[in-house]
Amino acid sequence: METNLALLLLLAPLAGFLLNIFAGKKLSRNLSGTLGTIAVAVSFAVTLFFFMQVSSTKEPVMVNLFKWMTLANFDVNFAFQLDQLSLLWLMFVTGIGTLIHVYSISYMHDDENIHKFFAYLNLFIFFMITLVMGSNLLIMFIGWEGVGLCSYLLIGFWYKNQDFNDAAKKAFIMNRIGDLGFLIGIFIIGYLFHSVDYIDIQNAIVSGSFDVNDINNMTWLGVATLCLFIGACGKSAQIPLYTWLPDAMAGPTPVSALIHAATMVTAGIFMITRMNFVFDLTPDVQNIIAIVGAVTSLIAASIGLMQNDIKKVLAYSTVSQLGLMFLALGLGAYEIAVFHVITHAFFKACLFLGSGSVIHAMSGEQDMRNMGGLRKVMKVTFITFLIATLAISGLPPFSGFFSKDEILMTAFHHNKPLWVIGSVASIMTAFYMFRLLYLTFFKGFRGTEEQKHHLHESPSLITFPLVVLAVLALVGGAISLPGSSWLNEYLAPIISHPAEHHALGTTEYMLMGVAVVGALVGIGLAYAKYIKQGFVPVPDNEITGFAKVVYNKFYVDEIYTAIVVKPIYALGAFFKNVTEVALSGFIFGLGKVANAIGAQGRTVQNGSIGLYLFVFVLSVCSIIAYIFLK
Amino acid sequence: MDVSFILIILLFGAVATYFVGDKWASKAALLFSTAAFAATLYVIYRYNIGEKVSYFHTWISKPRILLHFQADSLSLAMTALTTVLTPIIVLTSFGNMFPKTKSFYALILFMAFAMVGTFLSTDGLVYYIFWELSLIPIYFIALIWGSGDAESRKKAVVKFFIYTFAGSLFMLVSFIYLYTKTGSFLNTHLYNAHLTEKEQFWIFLGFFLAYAIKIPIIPFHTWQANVYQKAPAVGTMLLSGIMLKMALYSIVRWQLPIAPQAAAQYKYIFIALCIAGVIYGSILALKQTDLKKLLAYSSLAHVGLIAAGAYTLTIDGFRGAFLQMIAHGFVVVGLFYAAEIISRRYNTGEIADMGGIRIQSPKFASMFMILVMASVALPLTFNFIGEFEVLYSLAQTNIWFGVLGGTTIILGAFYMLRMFQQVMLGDKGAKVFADVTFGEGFVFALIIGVLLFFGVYPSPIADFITPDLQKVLLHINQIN
Amino acid sequence: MITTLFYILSAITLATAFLTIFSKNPIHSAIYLVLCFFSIAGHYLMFNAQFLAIVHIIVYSGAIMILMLFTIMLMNLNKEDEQHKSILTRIAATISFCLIAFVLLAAFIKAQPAIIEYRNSGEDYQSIEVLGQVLLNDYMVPFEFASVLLLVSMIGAVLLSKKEHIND
Amino acid sequence: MENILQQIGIENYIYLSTLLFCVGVFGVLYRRNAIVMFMSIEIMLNAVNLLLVAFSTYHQDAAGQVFVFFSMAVAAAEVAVGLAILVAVYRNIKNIDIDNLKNLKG
Amino acid sequence: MNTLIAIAGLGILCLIAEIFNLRKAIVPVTIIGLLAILGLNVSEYMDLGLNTAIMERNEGFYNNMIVNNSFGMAFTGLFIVLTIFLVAMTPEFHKGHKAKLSDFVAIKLFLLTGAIAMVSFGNLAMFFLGIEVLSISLYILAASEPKNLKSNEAGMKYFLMGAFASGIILFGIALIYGATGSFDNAVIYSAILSGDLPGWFFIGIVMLTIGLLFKIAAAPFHMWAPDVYEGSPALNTATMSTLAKVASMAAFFKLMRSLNHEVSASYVAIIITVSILSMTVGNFMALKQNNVKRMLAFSGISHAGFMLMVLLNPPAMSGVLFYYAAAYALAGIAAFAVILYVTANKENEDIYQFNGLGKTSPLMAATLTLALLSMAGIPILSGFFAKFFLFSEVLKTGNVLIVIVAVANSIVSVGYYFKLILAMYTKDAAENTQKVPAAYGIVAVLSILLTIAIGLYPDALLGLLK
Repeated sequence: METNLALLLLLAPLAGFLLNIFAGKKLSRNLSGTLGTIAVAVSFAVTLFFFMQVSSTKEPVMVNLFKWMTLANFDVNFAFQLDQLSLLWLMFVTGIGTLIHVYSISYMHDDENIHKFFAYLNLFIFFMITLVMGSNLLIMFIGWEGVGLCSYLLIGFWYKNQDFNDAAKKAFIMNRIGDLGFLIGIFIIGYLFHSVDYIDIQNAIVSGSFDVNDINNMTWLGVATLCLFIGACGKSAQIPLYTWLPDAMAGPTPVSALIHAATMVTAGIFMITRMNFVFDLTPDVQNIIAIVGAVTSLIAASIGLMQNDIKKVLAYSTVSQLGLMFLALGLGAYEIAVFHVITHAFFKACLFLGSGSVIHAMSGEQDMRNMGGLRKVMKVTFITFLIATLAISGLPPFSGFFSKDEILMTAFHHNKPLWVIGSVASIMTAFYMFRLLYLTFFKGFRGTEEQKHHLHESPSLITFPLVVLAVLALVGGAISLPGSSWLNEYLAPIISHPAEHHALGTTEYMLMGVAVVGALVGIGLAYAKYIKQGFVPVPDNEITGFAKVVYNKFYVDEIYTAIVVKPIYALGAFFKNVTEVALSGFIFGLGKVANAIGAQGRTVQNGSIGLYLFVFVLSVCSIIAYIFLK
Repeated sequence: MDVSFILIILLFGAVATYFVGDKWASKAALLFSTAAFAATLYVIYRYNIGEKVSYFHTWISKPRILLHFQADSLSLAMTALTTVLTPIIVLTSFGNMFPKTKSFYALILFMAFAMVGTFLSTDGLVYYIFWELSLIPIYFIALIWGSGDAESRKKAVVKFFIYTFAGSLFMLVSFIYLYTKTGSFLNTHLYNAHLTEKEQFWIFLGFFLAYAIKIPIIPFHTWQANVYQKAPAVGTMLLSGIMLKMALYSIVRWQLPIAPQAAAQYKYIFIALCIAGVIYGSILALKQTDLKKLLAYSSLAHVGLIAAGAYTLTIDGFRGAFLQMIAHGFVVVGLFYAAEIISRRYNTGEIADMGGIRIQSPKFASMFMILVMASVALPLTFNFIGEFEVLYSLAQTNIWFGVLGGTTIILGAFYMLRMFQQVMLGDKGAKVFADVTFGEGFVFALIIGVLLFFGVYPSPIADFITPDLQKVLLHINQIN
Repeated sequence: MITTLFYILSAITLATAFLTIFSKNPIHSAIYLVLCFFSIAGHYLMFNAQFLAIVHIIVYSGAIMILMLFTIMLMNLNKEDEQHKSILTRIAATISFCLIAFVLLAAFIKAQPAIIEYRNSGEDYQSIEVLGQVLLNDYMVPFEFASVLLLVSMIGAVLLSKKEHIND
Repeated sequence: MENILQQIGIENYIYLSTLLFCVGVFGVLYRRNAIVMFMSIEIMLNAVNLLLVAFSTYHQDAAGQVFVFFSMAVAAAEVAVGLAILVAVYRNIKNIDIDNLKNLKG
Repeated sequence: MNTLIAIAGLGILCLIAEIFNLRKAIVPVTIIGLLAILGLNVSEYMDLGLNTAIMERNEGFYNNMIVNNSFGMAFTGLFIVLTIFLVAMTPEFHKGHKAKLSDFVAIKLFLLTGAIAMVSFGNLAMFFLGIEVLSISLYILAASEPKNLKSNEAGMKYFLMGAFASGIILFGIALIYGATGSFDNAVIYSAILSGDLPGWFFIGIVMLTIGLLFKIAAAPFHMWAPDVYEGSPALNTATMSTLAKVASMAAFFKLMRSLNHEVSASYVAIIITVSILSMTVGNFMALKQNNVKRMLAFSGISHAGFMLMVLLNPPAMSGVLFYYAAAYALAGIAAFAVILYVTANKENEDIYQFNGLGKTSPLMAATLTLALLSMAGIPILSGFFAKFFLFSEVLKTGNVLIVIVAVANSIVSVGYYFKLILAMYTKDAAENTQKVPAAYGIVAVLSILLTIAIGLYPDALLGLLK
């Protein structure tokens, strides 16, 4: 029964995918979307069932299907583990997934390949479920790579545009860099533990069969966790592998919402949380994670300050928020990171879908410099967007406040510089989010007449998910209120070393205050600049100085191109034009030398009997001399 | 019914195909190759239930040469690969009209015959004979039915022939040397030849030359790209899909067990060479402007990895290598078929002249995409299984081998996606591209089906070959 | 006495041989060669091989040399119009001659066992009678086979020289 | 009858034959007139014949002398064929200078 | 023994037939006669009990002039087969000179007697006469187109150098006689075993060796071969490169096995050097040749080098040599049958004449391809086994170096063999083709089938020699 249900959970989206890919052309547009949505909804329903069950029994559901791979020291099974952590993730993956499917039915209605779109979305959900449900690292890796594939397909959904295809390719390759790290991590884990099953690994550590005092073991374990973290960096867009995520905004907006904000990019956090018992053993790596997270958060936020593309801003904010989550992970506060993942999923999905609604209304325009004043036309979108913006800015009582505040608080207790960085990033976040809000919804409309004429509120299929998500963004903080956290209790079986929970003392309240004030400062600055002064960002070619550097994302892409891509191509050119030619020439050269010898030999064979006889006689002389006179 | 039956079907098929005439040759070839596959399956079934399927016969009394076709799981697996790919390859040729059809198909079957013989023989000399025999048909296939300018094709093909022939002669010398030591060519006897370390080294090197050229491993690969480009698609598929597997198979079957000490002693050097090939091939693939050449270099990278796996002397490496061989056989046939379909319709191999195909042929695009993904070893495709095991064994040998070998998953994605983008995507659809026909789609579906099925459930093959691989490994470890 | 004779004969043999080679006119060469053959016949006589000496004269001087002379006359070659080979060739020929003579002689000298006693069975081994016996009994097959040889050369000579008929 | 070799010594005959043989070789190398080359070859054969007779005496054995007959037959046959070839050549190029026979080369 | 007489008789019969205007009957009668003689040879072989015997048995005839043993009889059989092929092609080749047909057939038959004498002699006199019969026949054959200057030149060169080499052989024989006092193999052999031979003996052996090296065209005594092969009429080139070469090699081997019992190290060194030199010179020079006959001449030189390796360990090698000789000669016959077909009525034998043969005459093209592949040593053709048996025996003697060189040479050889194959299959024919004459077609196919057959069943040949 459980096996069948779990399979239903897993395979419903796959069925949706297959239906849409093979029969989608024949289905009507709405039916195709509806089928896709139903497939995910079924998964959501099953998830809910399991969630209830596990919440009550506290026992994870294990499903073992069959042996997948055989290795010398262990087998890898096609097995699934539905425990608290995976179910939590499944909840919002399938939940938000369903909402976004609903949204897409309307959003993608006019696209000729809508059935493919839903097919890919379903496929994505399938892989995401695999990633989350797997009971070992390799099953997770299936999902890990699979979502990368879907991300590739969906970013490049409008494949006629080669820029989009470039973005898709970049995303896939950058992810693969991380994936290599992940793989190497798996290799080392497999080598150390003779298993890649989470439970086995945990048991080995707990039971002591894995000797944690062995320096050699611990060194390798450190390498392993570092490698796993590299994998997480790729998937969750952390420095240095974050540049693909902003580019990934080339995909349709629902994709950005689902994959590049709410679900896939949190896979790295999921994985580290999954493996928390391993990461806990390697504090050096944890420090690295924390620092990388904090720095990513700051850099991304600072880039976000200057962006004019509405989705780009959101993308950088996603990177920045993910950075915060990694900060929490690095500090060992896994449940707080998870908390922020959830709240972030709500408000960021809401923001993306909202921006999608706006773009929809603007007939595809994404530049905020050409927007403005939309709040009058798009009331629902505006209100939901506002709620989500408040949430991300960290104002109470919106959900973002609670999660972000906990992260900062933990940072404050562990590492003051990181707290400073995180706080600055939060202030920046508040600033650019409100900048976005102001530029988009306030003041007068700056676009063309045609666009203005076309402005409209989106249909209900679009606004409905917005509303649901806005509500969640508003109340989502309730799952882990300071002091009495349902989430912490729920996750207790998963996290082997729970973060210290600081009682709400003066320091804590003061920190909250600082955070709120910081957010308000950010909002105030944005208000002063964009409402009071009515400032509109200047066209690209007028940006100068440091602003230009920031606007151009610190030229990171250009630097990567210069230090990685270009050298590879140069090397390729070298190989092609030098070594290949030389090697090939060497082989042909042997032939040529042989031919040249032959040609020279022909001149010796000059047809004269006299010469032949000379050679004959001299040979006779030398043979006899050699044999008899030496 | 023993294994010799498969050989007989193929040989008889080759002759019969020649004599049924041009009109029916392709059908006859399909029929006989399918029959051979059916026979292989039946033999495997009999092998599995423990019946005797080996064939023993004395051929030449002095020097003692035996027609021994000892079936074990390794040889049967490779035989099955050959006999399943042959009908597929024959199918891929159905869209083309070849001159001298009967000779063409007869040569294909003859080549399959030779390759199956190579996989099955346990007598070193018979093995060598089959090994060389397989060279003749592919030489003519590439030469006569190849594409492009005749002079350059000739140059490429002759280079290929002489090069591979040269390499294998050193293997022959090694075999003869072993014969003078043991008085037998039977592999089980050669395994226990009691060679000194110096002898082992030279023999290892002799075998290595033959295999390194055939596989190819850098720096012995220079024949490959040109031949793949110039040969007709069928030839390229035979070469890359099956023929180079002969060499990879032989590493495990002959080279390592015969010279185990040398293998253990120098394995780091050879692995490093193979891995260098992986990176080298990948980076070169990035710079190719010709689709088939790009696939050729990608194949260079992949087989380098397989060879590296075999040289690790671990069970994971062996198994990974074998699984990857089979997977690579399918995927490379599929990819070259796709390339062939494109060049058939566009009459060019230049990537720059392609683009926008997906708009016109979404089905083809999807299938090509799946093949590309299989080629870059996405999990749930068969290629992932092998690649994972190989990389795992490499990482166990030395973590840097794992890392450097693993760059294939990055670079592979890089060049394959780049190629896919330039060939299939965009909207440069100036030229008309007809969508895949039923026949073409059927071939793709077959290949994709196999890749996905074994990607999800590789155990039938993995469990089938593991015991015999362990035997080989056990022998190697015993000697050391 | 005999020794002196040997040396004289040898000197004649070698000298005429050289003269054969150095004569510009082929006819002179031929005549010197005949002289050379006669001196060799003298050697045979010294061995008391009279029959052989006579056969030698008949075959070589009588048949072979006449054939050659005949050819020379036929072709009207009795002129000294032969261009000499280049100096270089001649020097090279001379050097190779010296070399091969030196090498062979040196090899023989080195290989020579000092033979003092010679067997002298006293039997008759070289009279016509004995030679006939040996030739037609022991060496019957080679004798017959030599006829094949001569037959072949005859066919060959005819084949190479005869003018072909047009209607063949 | 006394063995002549007792006085002269077999080695001297060997040397003589060798020298004569070498003279023949020299002639072949030195001259370009084909017919003189034939003669030089005859000198070579005669040198060997002389040697055979000397050895025949040395061994007191008739076979050596019998062999000389064969040698003569061979010489005769060779000369017959050689002259026939020579005539054919002469018919074509009107001389017998072997340096004119250089068409086949390389 | 009887075979020799019978063949000589058959030759005379040919000449008589011409006199009685039975020209049409000559070739059929000759072939039937040769087949009968082959049967006779086989029955003699059986009579000697050689098919069942384990050890070699010698049976001397006529005062040990002719010795029947498995070596001689096996080679005799091979020579007869080769001659049948050669004779079968004669009328077609000489169709412009019908009057000379009997001469050509008779000369080939006498040549065959020479060859047989060379492998079944028991006395050096027989050997010498045999080699002379063979050589003189070849001089005649080489020059057999009197009006063709090339043929004249070939004949002249061959004759001059051949006579020169005969002189050296004769000198060698004289020295051997001088050392042992006999021409009889058995006597000489026992004299060797008793030891204490004068030093000339070995000089004689070396002279003999040099003469025979010339006859088999081993470098550096090879220089006549390309010119002569090129200049001779193609059928006669075929005779030289197959029958004559193989016969000389067999004779060489037989001599060395019986006379050179204890091989000195320096002698082995010479053989190895000559062998390596022949292979290398032959193969490298062949690379740049345009004339097919010339190319095959160089190829023949390299094969002579290969075959010379049998002298490294004569007692074990007779089977190997026989196999090699058979494989080489049969492939050569097949190749020449095709060459004769292609170059009939052409002014030269350059490679471009073969352009497009794959299209115009697939059967002949396939035959030539197989023949060349066999010579190159590609399995499963007999040429491969020949090389393989040779290498395995040589490796047993510990001479790894020469095997490596031989292998490297095999690689080079592929280069020029394939030049011809490429011309046949990748180029287009220049002109219309004529029909394949039946004689050439049958000979080509039969000989190539034999090549394949002995490849598939090497035991058949190897078992003949003890």
